[in-house]
Amino acid sequence: MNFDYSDDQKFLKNEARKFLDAHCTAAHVRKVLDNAEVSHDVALWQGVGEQGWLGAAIPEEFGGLGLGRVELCAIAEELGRACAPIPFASTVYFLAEAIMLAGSDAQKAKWLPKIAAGEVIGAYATSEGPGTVNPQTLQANVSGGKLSGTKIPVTDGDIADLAVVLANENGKPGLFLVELAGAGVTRETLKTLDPTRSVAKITFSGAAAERLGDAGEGFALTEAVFDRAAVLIAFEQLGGADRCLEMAKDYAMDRYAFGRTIAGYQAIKHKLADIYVKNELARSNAYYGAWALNVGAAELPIAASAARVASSDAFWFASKENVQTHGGMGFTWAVDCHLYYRRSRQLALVAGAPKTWKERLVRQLERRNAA
Amino acid sequence: MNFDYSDDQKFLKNEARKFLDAHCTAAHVRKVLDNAEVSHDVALWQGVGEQGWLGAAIPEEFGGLGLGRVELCAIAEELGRACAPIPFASTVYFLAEAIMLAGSDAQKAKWLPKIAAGEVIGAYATSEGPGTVNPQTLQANVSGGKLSGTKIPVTDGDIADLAVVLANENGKPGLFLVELAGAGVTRETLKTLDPTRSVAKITFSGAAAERLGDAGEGFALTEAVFDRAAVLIAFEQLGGADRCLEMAKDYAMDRYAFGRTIAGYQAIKHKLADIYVKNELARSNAYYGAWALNVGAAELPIAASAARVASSDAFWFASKENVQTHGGMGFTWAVDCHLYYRRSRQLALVAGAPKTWKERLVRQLERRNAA
Amino acid sequence: MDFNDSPEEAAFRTEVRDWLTANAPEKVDTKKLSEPELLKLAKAWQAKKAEARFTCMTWPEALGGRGATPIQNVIYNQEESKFDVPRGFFDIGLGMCVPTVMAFANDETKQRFVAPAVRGEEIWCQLFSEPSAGSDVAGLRTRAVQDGDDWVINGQKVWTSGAHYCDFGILLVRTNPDVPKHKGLTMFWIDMKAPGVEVRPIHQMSGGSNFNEVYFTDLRVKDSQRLGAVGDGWKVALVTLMNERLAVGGSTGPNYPEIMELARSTVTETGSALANDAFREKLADWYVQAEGLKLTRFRTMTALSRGQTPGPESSIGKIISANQLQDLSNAAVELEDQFGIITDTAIAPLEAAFQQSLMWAPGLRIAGGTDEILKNIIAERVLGLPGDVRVDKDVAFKDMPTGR
Amino acid sequence: MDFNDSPEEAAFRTEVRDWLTANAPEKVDTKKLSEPELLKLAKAWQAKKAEARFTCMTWPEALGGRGATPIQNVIYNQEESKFDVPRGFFDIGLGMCVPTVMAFANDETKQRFVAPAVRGEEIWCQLFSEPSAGSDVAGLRTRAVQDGDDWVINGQKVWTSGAHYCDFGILLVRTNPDVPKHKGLTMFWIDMKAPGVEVRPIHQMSGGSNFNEVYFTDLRVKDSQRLGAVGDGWKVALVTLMNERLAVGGSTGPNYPEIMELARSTVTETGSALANDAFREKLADWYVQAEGLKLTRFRTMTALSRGQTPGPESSIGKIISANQLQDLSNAAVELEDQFGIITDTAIAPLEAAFQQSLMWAPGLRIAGGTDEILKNIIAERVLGLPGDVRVDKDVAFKDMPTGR
Repeated sequence: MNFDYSDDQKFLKNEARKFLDAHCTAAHVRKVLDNAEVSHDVALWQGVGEQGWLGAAIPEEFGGLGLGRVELCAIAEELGRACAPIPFASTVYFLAEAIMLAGSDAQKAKWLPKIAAGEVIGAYATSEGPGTVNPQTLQANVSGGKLSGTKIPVTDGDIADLAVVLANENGKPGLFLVELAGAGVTRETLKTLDPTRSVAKITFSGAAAERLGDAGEGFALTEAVFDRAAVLIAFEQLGGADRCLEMAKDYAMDRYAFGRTIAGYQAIKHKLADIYVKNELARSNAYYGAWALNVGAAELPIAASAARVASSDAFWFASKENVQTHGGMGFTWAVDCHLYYRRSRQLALVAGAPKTWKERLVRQLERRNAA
Repeated sequence: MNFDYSDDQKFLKNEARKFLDAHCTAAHVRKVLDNAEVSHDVALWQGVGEQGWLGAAIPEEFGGLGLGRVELCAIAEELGRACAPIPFASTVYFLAEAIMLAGSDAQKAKWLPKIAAGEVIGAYATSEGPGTVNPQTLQANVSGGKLSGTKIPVTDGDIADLAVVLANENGKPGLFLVELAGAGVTRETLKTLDPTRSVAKITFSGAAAERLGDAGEGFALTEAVFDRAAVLIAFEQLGGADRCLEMAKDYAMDRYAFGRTIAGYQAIKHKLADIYVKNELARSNAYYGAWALNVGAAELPIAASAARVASSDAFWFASKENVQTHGGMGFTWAVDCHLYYRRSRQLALVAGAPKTWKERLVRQLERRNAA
Repeated sequence: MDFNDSPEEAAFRTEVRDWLTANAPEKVDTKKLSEPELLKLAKAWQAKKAEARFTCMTWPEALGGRGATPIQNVIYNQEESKFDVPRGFFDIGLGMCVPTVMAFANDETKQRFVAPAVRGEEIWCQLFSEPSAGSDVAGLRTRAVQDGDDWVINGQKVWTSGAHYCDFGILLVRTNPDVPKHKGLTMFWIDMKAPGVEVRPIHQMSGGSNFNEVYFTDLRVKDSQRLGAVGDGWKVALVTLMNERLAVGGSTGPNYPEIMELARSTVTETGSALANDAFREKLADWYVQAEGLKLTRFRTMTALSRGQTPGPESSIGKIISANQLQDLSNAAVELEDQFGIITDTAIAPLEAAFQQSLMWAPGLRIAGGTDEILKNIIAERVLGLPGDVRVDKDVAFKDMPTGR
Repeated sequence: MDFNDSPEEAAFRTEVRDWLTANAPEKVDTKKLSEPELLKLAKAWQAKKAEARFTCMTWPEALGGRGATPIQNVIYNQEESKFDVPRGFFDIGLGMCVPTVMAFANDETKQRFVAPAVRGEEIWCQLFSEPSAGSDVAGLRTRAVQDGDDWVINGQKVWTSGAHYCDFGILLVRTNPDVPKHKGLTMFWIDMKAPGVEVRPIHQMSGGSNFNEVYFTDLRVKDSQRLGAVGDGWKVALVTLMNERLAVGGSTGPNYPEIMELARSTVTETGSALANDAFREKLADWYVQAEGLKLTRFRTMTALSRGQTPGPESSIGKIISANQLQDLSNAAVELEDQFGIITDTAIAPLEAAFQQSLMWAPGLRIAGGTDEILKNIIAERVLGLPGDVRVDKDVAFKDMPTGR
């Protein structure tokens, strides 16, 4: 029975926190937030690469550190806590995981070392409009190795070098690798709820596309990739939710009303207790997801769904009640509460909305019962 | 603009409260609660009849007082507040309303005067098992004027003289009047969550049944009757919810912990404020329902649905948080909290569960939008 | 219970409607106008209303009103809301500040200020909140020190709506830090354009700037600008705040009809998102809340029409509406799924109304009383529960513990 | 992160499983047994466990334990839970009362009581709560007055689990009302069969009687029955209460698998109720809560296995589980629609399990610390927020304001 980080993992996590405390302060995040021309913190992205985090879970044969997924979860937790404004999730949780899951030997050999080396930024493109893309609505199409169609939104799509794109080929949905610097790719940066992360609309008109994984498996593979990403994102959400609780507590302890610190009023105390309870439930579900991801357990779909539902709920609640605890100050641009409020929405949407995952969770429960 | 009881209605309501304060104390309720052989408070039932409440909304030509439905709502609010252990809803909101809505002149002339005079107890029988009865599952059947089938549960079915029964006839659902003292009727009293109200399983085997309203209209008529009953029950729920708030407040003011009345702790203050807010939203929705019922407005289905949803939610919340505010004492049989906890469940289920009404509400919104 | 006007009310409604039809300005797309352009239109419309005595209607005729009943006021507002006229600039001044001036200033001051305010020529703001005194307004620190016939004021106010376009303000300051906090306050009216007053807009998390910080650096005011006695500022402020709930209000953002429309047009694997039972249950709850609030306002109007004063129970409105707005906006954004992140008004459904309200709702839960303060108000003033233990009642202000 | 035993843990688990397989009593349908019959079985099983040193496992060998690690204790409990053995009668006595006796009694007393308690021959109860002292236990009023070498006790306790079958109890009383409330308390052990002790069952709203009132009328106890010094009762009680969270727990009622089964078998107009999206969303939430709690217990076990002491964060368990039970039970009852009112076990789905838990859940939200008290504990002990303003710290008990 060992249901916590190991000492080594705790050491890694602590080192990550130290690095981010130095290189990813609120001031760093705000440089991206306040400047529409800045897509991400380039220095931080480089630093993260130098730390080896981009290849943490990539096997050594492909230039990674070959650590387990739990180590990557520990890093994710710290990145979430720091509200890091970099394309880490797109590149590591989505692109690298997709290639490790479905890539041919050649594709792995070509791309994984570049990802680990920080030479490639990734993106994963499924959505084409409001609502969840599904086999009935999917429009993007590959014909003769050329992709046409529009993907919107694509997180980090404007800065990515390589995208995984969901599209039909011969009437069957598949995944495709597309180099975005090539011909037939038009990209437009979009305004979003979280300006610390970059998002684009990408129009493909005959862009060169190479299939990733088997034909017809586009949706199944996307589910499998999203399961992996969901667990890792759950740790970012958990890190963010914990940070919100800390911020709310620190502010409440130091804010006086009617001659007393507001941290002593039951309305505030119970609000923070509610945040704590949600965060702890999310942590337990996230740990289970980390275990399932790490050992490749059959329980991964159910564990990932539970982790995503719990962490999305916890981060949303923590981020909004953190604003509320700060009162008027929390509503200002100058105070950092809204960074996490924004990020909580970004993370809740990027791998598909929580309600979609609730449905997925119940479908897994039904499947388990039927078995 | 007059969105409140009139002075006359307030007078009536106040008189009702005085009467019930004298004749329907907690001791009266407990006589029914604590004695499985006692189905209802016979003296109170008689008294209520003498007050004319049974015929309040029945036209004078049929022996009633011919008052409006708003007057009946005012009485219902007081009955709910007093947790009255009598078959008032079954007789007045369901049976009398069904006959006034769908009865032939002969049926009205035969039954309404008896209801107004307190000579008939009513029941309305639709359910046949767990879940909501619907055209696909309805089993009860009338053939040659004889009803066969089982209805469970039927509120007041064990003490009722006359029941409205939903059953198929020639493959079409209809409503039927059945005299329960007649042949072919077997009744069994059931244990329920609210022993202050009587509930039965009724087995019909060739009982004489007379159609009420048009053939094939059984479900439509039931919806229309339930709309009316829902508004009236919403007022009972509102009365109960208000009483719970009072009880919780009174107890909290008088209970000391750590040297202070617990009513001064924010956890209790905000809990009671939450109850208050829900009760006021329920009151406003109930008033709108009363208006729609009173004038026979086209908005009745939507107003009744909203009233039922809001009042069910308010009473449930008030009744459970009233127990909680009372702490350990609230969990004892001796303290009256559980009377309202039980009644809140009885009223939430008797006209169909709130979730059914939410669906009905949205269907009405769609219909309104389409129009 | 009915929704019909009495014959007198119906007659008045007709009169109002006729006047509005004849006089309301032509429709303009207010979203396209700058604030100064909008302000100009608003002042013109206010002047026209004042001339016809459709502003400050319940005030006596001598002060520019028409001695109307509260329900007549409601009727006017209902009818005006059907026209696209510029709104909002005068609510705080005429609803809260000028009544305070009327209650506490000398005749000369009243003579000078009431009429121009009613006509919309001069606008007033309210300067109470401070960075360290939000819910606890009486904990404010802005100091006024007497210097001959003048007072010299230094300090900072915050969350002042409209300070940047206002001409005058009522200002609550501390004149004595050696007595308990409620006893050392005094109220003044000030000229917002005077030297020593600096207005800085607050950049909100929602992006906009509806509020300001106001800094006072050696601002000199005459003792004749005092409203009420020295040390009586809290009593004066309570008169202002009593009018707050009636002055603040208005629409908050998209509601159940809008999200219903969004769901209808969102295609899922199994059809329209409006067919999803989970969405439908939530929609029913939003409907019941929104209509419940609307109907509660009708109950308030009924109380007004019967000559009763609506009490603090109107506090329930904002608790419900602000939290519902946050909840509903978030549900709408999640309904759009990945697409919900997009705030570009040209791309996002309903011109990104849900994304905007998602960022605005946290402010609504705070402005004009947080959820927590409003629940205290309901608990104490409506239900009669005891106030919180107060440790600050008998302590000199300067000796009170403070945080940031 | 993994769920596997270490080699030592695995070996111990095998040992336990083997012993249980060889020794656990035959399955009986405990629902059919009366409480005295069940108690007899429980005592027999406890004696067998004690002989093999599988009870009080973490205690030293000299006291009847085996000096086991906390994780070995957890392993034993996990394995035992797979057998249908009688449970619950000894938890409070061995978990809370006897450890208090061991910490504060003289050697003679320990000699007399520990071994019979471990073997299940004598059962102990805890007598702290009073009608006017629930969350605020130290506000208790039961009085002990010294009379020579005796103390004479008068008063009433409440919510005493098992008082009717217990042999002994630890009793907290007020020995000095002239000092602040925490300072005037003293602890005694008492014989529950002594004259002057009367046990009356409490009739709960759920119908059953799991708890008792205990009345003391001129109960005489020897001064040698005192545990700790006169006036030190609160310190002694804290030792007892520190063990409470570890002693209280266990299953609460039907959960997500049961309601999922109910929904599957409930037919609606459009098919199985399990196909309803609104139900499915709620089911997902219940799953996440229930599994989250289970996994949180695994985290606690991990802390135990690393030699750390689990802290008050285990308070989150009951807040979640009690409220979920109430919510889920109510949803199940409403799922049955009109039929949900029926509590007859022969008729209602799942033998009316949901109806029963609906009536039990309110008690679970209160017993062993209300939702509100548990949130205080999390806020203060886990998050380190300040305690409430205390008006009762320096007031003589007799001068404290009281209600009913």
